[in-house]
Amino acid sequence: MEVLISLAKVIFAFVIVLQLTLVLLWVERKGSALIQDRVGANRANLFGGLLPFNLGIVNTWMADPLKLFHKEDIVPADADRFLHWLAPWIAIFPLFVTFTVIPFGDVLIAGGYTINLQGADLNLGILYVLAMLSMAVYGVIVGGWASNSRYAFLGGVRGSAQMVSYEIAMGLSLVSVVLTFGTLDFQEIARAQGDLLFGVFPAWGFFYQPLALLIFFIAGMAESKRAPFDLPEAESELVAGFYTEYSGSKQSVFMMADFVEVAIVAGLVTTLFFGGWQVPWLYRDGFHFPGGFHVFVPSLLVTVLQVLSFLVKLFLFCWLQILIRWSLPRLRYDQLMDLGWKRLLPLSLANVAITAVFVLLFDGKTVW
Amino acid sequence: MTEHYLVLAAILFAIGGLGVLIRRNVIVILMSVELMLNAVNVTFVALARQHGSMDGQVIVFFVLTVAAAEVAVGLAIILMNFAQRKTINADEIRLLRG
Amino acid sequence: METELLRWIVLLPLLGFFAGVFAARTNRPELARFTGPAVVLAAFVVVLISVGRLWSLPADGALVDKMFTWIEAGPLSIDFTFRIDRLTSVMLLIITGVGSLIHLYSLGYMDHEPDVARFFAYLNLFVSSMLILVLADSLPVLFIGWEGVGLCSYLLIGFWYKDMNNADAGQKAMIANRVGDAAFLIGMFLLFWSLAQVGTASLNLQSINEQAPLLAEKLPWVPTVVCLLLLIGATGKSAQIPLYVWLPDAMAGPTPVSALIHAATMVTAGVYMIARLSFLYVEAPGAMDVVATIGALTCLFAATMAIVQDDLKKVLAYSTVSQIGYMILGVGVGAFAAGIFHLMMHAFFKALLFLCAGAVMHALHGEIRMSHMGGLGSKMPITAKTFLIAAMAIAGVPGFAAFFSKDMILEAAFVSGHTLQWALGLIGAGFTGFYVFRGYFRTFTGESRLDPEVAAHVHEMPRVMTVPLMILAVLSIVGGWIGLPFGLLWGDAIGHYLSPSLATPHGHHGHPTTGTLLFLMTLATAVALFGIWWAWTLYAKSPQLLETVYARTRGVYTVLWNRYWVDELYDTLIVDPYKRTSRFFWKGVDAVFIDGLVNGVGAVVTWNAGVWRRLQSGNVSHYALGMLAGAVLLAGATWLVLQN
Amino acid sequence: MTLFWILACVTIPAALTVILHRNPVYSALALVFTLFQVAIMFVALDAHLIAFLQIIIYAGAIVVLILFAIMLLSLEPEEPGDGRSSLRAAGWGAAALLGLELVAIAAVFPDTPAAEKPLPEGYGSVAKIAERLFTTHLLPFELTSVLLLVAVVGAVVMARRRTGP
Repeated sequence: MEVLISLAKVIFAFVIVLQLTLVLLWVERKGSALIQDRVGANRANLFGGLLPFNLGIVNTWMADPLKLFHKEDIVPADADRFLHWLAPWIAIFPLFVTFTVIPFGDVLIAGGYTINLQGADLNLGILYVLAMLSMAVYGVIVGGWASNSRYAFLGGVRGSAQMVSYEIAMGLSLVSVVLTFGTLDFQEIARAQGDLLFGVFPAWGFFYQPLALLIFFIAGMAESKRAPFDLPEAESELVAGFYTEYSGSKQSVFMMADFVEVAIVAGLVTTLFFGGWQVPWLYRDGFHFPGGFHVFVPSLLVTVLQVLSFLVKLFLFCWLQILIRWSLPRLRYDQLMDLGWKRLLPLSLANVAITAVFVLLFDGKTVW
Repeated sequence: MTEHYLVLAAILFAIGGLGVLIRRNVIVILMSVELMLNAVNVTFVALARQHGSMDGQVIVFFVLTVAAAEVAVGLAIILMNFAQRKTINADEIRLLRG
Repeated sequence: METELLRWIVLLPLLGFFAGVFAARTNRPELARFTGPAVVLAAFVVVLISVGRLWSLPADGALVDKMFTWIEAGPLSIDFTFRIDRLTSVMLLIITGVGSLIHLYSLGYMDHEPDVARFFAYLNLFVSSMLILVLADSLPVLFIGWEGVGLCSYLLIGFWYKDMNNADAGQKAMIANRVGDAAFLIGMFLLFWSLAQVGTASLNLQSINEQAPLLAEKLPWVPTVVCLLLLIGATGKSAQIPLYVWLPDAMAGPTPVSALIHAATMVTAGVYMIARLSFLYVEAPGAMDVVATIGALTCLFAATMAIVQDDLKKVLAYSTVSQIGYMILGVGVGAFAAGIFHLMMHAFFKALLFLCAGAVMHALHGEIRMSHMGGLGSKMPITAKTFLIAAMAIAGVPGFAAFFSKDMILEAAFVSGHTLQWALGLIGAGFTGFYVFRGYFRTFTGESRLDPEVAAHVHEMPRVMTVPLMILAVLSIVGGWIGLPFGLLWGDAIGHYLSPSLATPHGHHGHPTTGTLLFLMTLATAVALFGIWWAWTLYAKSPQLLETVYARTRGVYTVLWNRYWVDELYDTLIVDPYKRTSRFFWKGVDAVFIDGLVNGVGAVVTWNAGVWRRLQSGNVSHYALGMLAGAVLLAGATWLVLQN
Repeated sequence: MTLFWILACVTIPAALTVILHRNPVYSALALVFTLFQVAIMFVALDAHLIAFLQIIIYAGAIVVLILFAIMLLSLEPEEPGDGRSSLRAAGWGAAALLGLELVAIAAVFPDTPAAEKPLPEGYGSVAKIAERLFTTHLLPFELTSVLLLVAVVGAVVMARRRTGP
C-alpha cells in the first residue's frame, strides 16, 4: 500500500507536469494571439463547427503533437548520431524528476494513512532542485555540438554559458530563502508560510524576501531560455539555436523541456514565495479569518482546496512568464551577461548578507 | 560493505592514474585527475561512515572546492597555451625541460 | 573588587588616538581638536569615579580589571590586568588631571599648527600608554606602557621633524632610553628566573612584592642585582645620571609636550616603578643607597647646570632632572611616600612653569633665549604671576608646595643617616631657588631686551591657555598642604594615604625630635631663600654686580656652560668606538666573509643544479609515471606492513 | 548490496570510457556519468549533502567548463599510439600493479570491524556538517575562500585577451 501511495503521488506530480505542458502549449499559441491581437490556432475543430467560437484546443492538443510525432526524423550528415539522439533525453529527464519534490498539498489523512502530498519528500529538496537544474545544461550543449552545425553549436555554447551564469544568482537567492525558513525541505517551507504576519497577512515568503523573489524569477526565466533571455534559440540570428537541426519528435521533446522548465520555475516561485498550497487563513479545520471569524471546512475539502490553490498559483506564474515572453524584447548577449554577473549576483550576495544579519538579530525566529 | 567501496575506489583510482599516463590530450589528463580525486572522495566517505565520523565528508567538501579551483585555473592555462602554441598535446608542451 | 570600568581609562585616550589618526589622514583638524582633549577629560571623569569607588574600600583594597590572559607559556602566565590601589590612584589623578589641563592649553598653543591632528593623536597615545604603565598589574604589562611612553616621547620630541636637530633630539631620547630598557628587561628576566627558583614563578607586581622577603632570604644577591638593573632602567626613563643627557635636548618638542611628558608624567615613571616595587627595594639596602646617591648627585649636578642656561626651557629641563633627583633620593632613603608626594607637587609646579614658558614663547613667536626677553611682566600679567607662584613653589618658599615635599625628603635623608646625600640635596635647594628666580627676573622684570618688532605684538594668552595656568597655580599653592609637618591639622595626610601601598625600610632609625626637624626645616628654607635673594640681587636689584661675579667665576662658568662636557665624553667613550667597530664589521666581516659565504653557496647550488637538471624532461607523463611508480612502491610497502 | 554491485558494474566501464574513448566529448560525458554514480555511492553511504554538492559542483559546473573548453578548441579525435608505446606499456603496467595493490590493501585493511556501528543522530545532515565545518575545520574553510578567490583572479588574468604590447 505504501508503495502504491508513493507511486500514485509520483504519477500525480508527473501528470501535473505533462498536462501543464499541454495547457501551456495551448496558452502559448492562443495567448500570444490574444496579446498580439491575432486569432491564433483555429483550423481543426471538433463537432464540425457546432460551437460559435474555436478555442484551438484541437489544434494544440491533438493535431500538433500528432503532426510532430509523425514527422520524419532528420539527422544531419556528419552529425554524431548517438549524441544527437541522446541530447533531448538528457534535456528533459532531469526536469521531469525535479517536479517530484514540489509539494502540492499538506498531509492528507485518509483511511488510516497519513499521506504527504509531495512526489518525494526529500529533506534536501532545494539542493536536489539545484542539482537537477544544473544537469539540464547538458542537453543544450550536447545537442548543439552533436548537430555538427554552426548555428546549433553557437546556440549550445550560448545556452550553456547562460545557464551556468544564472545558476549562481539563482542558487544564492535560494540561500537567503533557506536562511529565512531555516530548512531545505519544500514541504516545511510551505508549512511555515501558513503563519500570519501581524496576525493578518499570510506569512508568505515574498513578504520576507522580495528581492530574492525578483532575482529568482529573473534567473529562473533565464534558466528556461525564454524571451527576453532566448539567446540560445534566437530565431533572427541562429535560426533555432541548439535545436536547429532537430525535427519531429526529438524537437518536440526539446520544446516540452522548455515548458516543463516554465512549470518548474512557476512551481518553485509558488512554493517558496507564495505559500505553495497554502490558502490564506485556511487551516486543517477550516478558515480562521483575522478577527476571530471561523468557518468550518471538512478535512478532505481542505486538501482539495489546497491542491486547487497550488494549481491556480502555478498556472498564474506560468501565465506571467508567457506574458513576459511575449511582451519584452530580447536582450543583447553582453547585456545578458551583464545582468547576470554584475547585477543579480551582487544583489543576491547582498541579500544573503542582510538576511543573515536579520536571522542573527531575531534569533532565527520570524519575529515581525 | 566498506571494503567493497574501498576496492571500487582503488580500481577507480588506478583507472584515473592510467588515464594520466596514456593520454596525450591535456584536457583528458585533467579529467583523469578528476577521476582520481573522486576515487579518494569515495574512500573518505566510506571510511567516514565506517567510523561514524563526519570529518571524512568535510574533507570531501574541501576536495570539491580544490577541484573547482584546479579546473578553472587549469583550463585557463590550457586555453592560453592553445592560443599561443596551437596544441594541447602533453608531449609537445615541454617548455620546462631542464 | 572586580570591575570592568578600568579598561575604559586606557581605552578612551586610545580611541582618541585612532580618531586623531583618522583626522590626520583625512585632513580634519577640527575633529582632532575636539576628540583630543575630550577623551582625556572623559578619562579623568572615569578616574574620578574609579577613585571614588576605591575610597569606599578598606585601606588595602584595590580595584581589579582582568581583561584576558596575555601570555601563557609553561610557568609564565601573564594576565592583561589593570589594578588600582592607593599609589596608582595618585598617579592616575595626576596623569589625567594635569593631562586634561595641558590638552586644553594645547588647543590654544597649537592653534596655528596645521598638523594639529597628528599632535593630538600622539598626545592621546601617550596618555594611554602612561595609564597602562601605572595601571599595570604585572611587570610585562607595565613594560608595554614603559615602551609606549618612550615611543610617544620620541614621536613628540621630533614632532617638527623637518628640522634635523629635532629629529636628532628624538633619536637621542630613544637611544638613551634603549640602554635603560635593556637593563630593565634583564632585571625582569632575572627576577622571573630567581622567583622560579625560590617560590612561585610570576611577574605579577603583587606577587613580586609578597615574595621579596623570601627571595632576599634564599638568594640574597638577587634583590640587589635586580634593583640595580631596574634602577638603570629608571635612570633612562627618569633622566638621572648617567642617562639624563637626552632630556635637555628633548625641549625640541612642542612646549605642552615638555610640560606633560618631560615634567609631569613620563619622567616620573622611574620613581613610580621604584615605589611600586618598594617591597623588593627594601630587601636590597645596598641598592637603596645607590639609588639615594644617584638621586642626590643628579639633584645637585643638574641644578648647577641649570643656573647658567640662557634658554628658558633648558633651565626648566635641568630643573626637572634635578627635581626628579630629589624624588629618587626620597625613594632611595626609604621615604617612598615623600618621593611620590614630591612627584605630585612637581607635576603641578613644573607643568605650570613649562606652560608659562610656552606662553612666553607663543607671545614672542618662538623666542626662548632669556637674553632676548625681560620686562614681560607688565604685558603678560597672568603668565608672570602664575610663573612667580610656581617659582616660589619649586624653590620651597614656606607654605608653597615644595616647601613641604622637598623638606620631607631632606628630612628623611638626614634622619636615615644619609648625611652626604642630605648635604647634596640641601645645596641643590639653594641652587634651585637661584636658577628659578633667575629665570623669573630675566624674563618678566627689568629692562626689555626684545626685538622692537616682536615687542609690539606681545599680548596675554587667550582664556583656554590662562585658565589651566591659574588652576595649576592654585594647586601649586594648596597642593602641599596635604603633607603638613609636626602633625599640624591633618598632618601627613598623603603619607597615611599611601602607606598601605608602600613598604617601610628595615632598620629602625628612631623618631627625631621636633627640635631636629625644626632645625632641618629652617636650614633648608634658609638655603633656598638665600638662593632666591642672591638671584634677586644679581638680576633685579643690582645687575652691575653680574659682571664682577662673572669675571671671578669664569672657569666655573665655562665648565657649567659646557655642561661638564658630558656629551663630548659620551661621544669619545661610546659613540666613536662604536662607529669604528661597526665599520670593521661592515668592511671586514660582512663584505669579505659573509658575502663570500653566500656567494659560495650560490655557486655550489648552480653547479649542482647543472647536474640534476637532466632529470627534468619537461614531459608531464614522465613526471606522472614517476609519481605513480612512487605510489606503487608506497602501496606495496603498506601492503607488506599490513600483512604482517 | 545489490545497489553496490549495480554501481560497480556501471561505474568501472564508464570510468574506462573516460580515459579510453578517442573523442574527448564522449570522455567528458562519461565523466559526468561516472560522477553521477559516485554521487549515488555517497547517498548509499549516508552522505546526502556531499552527494548533492558533488552533482551541483562537479557535474553541474566543473565538467560543463571542461566540455566548453573541448568544444571551443574543436579537437580532432586522438589517433591511438604514435611513438610512445613504451610509456603506454609502463603506464598500463604501473596502473594495473597499483590497482592490484590497492585492492589487496583494502582487502586486508585492519580497521574494518565486521559489524558496523550504528550511525550517530543526524549523520551527514546539513546542520551537522556545517557544525563541523564552522568549528573544527573553520580555518581550512576560510582558506578555501582565499583559494577560490586566487583561482578566480588567476583564471581571469590568464584567459583575458591581451591588449597592447
